[in-house]
Amino acid sequence: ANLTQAEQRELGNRMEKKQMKEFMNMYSNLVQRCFDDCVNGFESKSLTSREESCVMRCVDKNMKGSQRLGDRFQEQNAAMAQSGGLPGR
Amino acid sequence: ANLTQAEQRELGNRMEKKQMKEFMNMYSNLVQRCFDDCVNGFESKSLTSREESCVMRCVDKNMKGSQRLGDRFQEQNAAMAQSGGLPGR
Amino acid sequence: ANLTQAEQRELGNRMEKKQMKEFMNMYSNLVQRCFDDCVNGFESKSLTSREESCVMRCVDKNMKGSQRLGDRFQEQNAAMAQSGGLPGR
Amino acid sequence: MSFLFGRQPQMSSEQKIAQAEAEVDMVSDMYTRLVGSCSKKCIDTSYREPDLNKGESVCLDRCVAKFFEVNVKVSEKMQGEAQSQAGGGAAGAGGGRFGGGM
Amino acid sequence: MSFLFGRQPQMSSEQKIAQAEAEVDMVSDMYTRLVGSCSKKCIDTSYREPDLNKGESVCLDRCVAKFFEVNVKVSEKMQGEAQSQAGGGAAGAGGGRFGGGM
Amino acid sequence: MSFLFGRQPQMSSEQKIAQAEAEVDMVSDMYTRLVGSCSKKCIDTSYREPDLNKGESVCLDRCVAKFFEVNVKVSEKMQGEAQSQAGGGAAGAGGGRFGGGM
Repeated sequence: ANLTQAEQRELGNRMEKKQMKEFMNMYSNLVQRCFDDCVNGFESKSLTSREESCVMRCVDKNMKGSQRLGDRFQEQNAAMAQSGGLPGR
Repeated sequence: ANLTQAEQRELGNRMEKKQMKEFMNMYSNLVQRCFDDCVNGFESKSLTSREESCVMRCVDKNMKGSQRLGDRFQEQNAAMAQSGGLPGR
Repeated sequence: ANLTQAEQRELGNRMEKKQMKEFMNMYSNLVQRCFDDCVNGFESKSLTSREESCVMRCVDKNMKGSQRLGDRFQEQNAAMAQSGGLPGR
Repeated sequence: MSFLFGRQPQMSSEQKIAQAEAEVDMVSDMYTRLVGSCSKKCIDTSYREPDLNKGESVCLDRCVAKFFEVNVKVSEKMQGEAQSQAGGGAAGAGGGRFGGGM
Repeated sequence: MSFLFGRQPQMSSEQKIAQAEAEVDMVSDMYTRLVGSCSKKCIDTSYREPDLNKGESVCLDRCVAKFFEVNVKVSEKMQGEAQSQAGGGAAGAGGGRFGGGM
Repeated sequence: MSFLFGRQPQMSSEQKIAQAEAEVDMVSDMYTRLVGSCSKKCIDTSYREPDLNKGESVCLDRCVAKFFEVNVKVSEKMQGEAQSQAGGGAAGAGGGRFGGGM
């Protein structure tokens, strides 16, 4: 996109903030998802051991899932970039 | 809201960015919605012809739907503005 | 987090905007939630009296719910802060 | 929703712009939610045809009207409560129009 | 979640403010999600009465407690993994309090 | 999606940065949606094991491929319509890559 060095630097600064935000969003998503999927009884105010281990496996599995999805996403993106089809760049 | 010309201009600049963002959001919504509604088998890594035509009709129908909703939304908004009821403006 | 007075002031300014945004978000959430939960027939273009009273109770109940959740949230947050466990602060 | 945007007598230029911006954000947020809710309630997800059929079209129209009505009700209710908490006074029906008088 | 907000020794004024802002955003995002999840799990959507009944109230209270507990678990787990990836060291239990010490 | 980001001949520095930013936002929004949709479609929520099993892994891989394909279709369709509205001309297939060439 033909940015000058100074523009690149400014963009980099803004990206840093965004990455932080995205990481936080990913984290909150994970908390909410595992809470929603694993916690369904409210007879007590503490997690049952069953709920707790569900949460642990949920975090594990979903982190591996996001990792895998991220890898595939980048591959596809790179493949698309190679095959061209994006005029004017 | 009694903005001066300079204020109007500044607001206009910010609105431009927002419109871009909204359009992008509308676009992503459409992709996700039609993906969620039409793609449900993962026996292959390519869309089946059935899925593909579902996606096409989904895009068509939802774009017409948003168009219609947008038209009605503006009419209602205008009607409300006419009937007053908004003190202090 | 060791902010100077000037920094505190700047942070305060930004918080004001955020609070406005959050309140608006809470409001829209409430409208959408009560609409989704209470309005399910489209034989007429006006709310039926049944739908209307459902909306009213929905607003009441959910506002009380958020209030209660907010109170508990703050208590938990305070309790966690007391029990320490947050190094480097 | 005018209770959300009561105009203060003396606002700085930046504050006035920020407020106008907030009103636009509110309208656009409401519109996004309305599209989400009404599409879900009215559009058949089997997508047998690319066009809206009569039933879907009518449903969408009524859905917008009802969504506005719900907005008015919620707005009035919250305004009423804000006022009764503030000890009455300062009337203002409010109404449920989305967005400002720009 | 303190692993999210490890304080660097030398931060500019803008960085310090941005970090404080990010912490507030995190708390408010978590609160929004908690309201969404707990309302859904605990509040009966037939809305027969305008008040929370006993069951709903108790459910909401416990829901908050459990949501915090899940947050602590996830936070500890991710911190553990971040540390084992970084080759151990730099202890810090973290805990699941939402938000900073402002 | 290049129709979203057609480059104007003369852009100010701020505009160029803002556009690059918008492209990054678009990619990251799409990625977030893809994670949401594909996790929901492929991951069994009973969480009996902490690892992805074979079926889940294959499902996730294919899900990404199909999500991209849908994106390409939607992009082409909207581009086609934008062009037919603009009276033809100004070719450009576009394709569905998420994000710019940075």
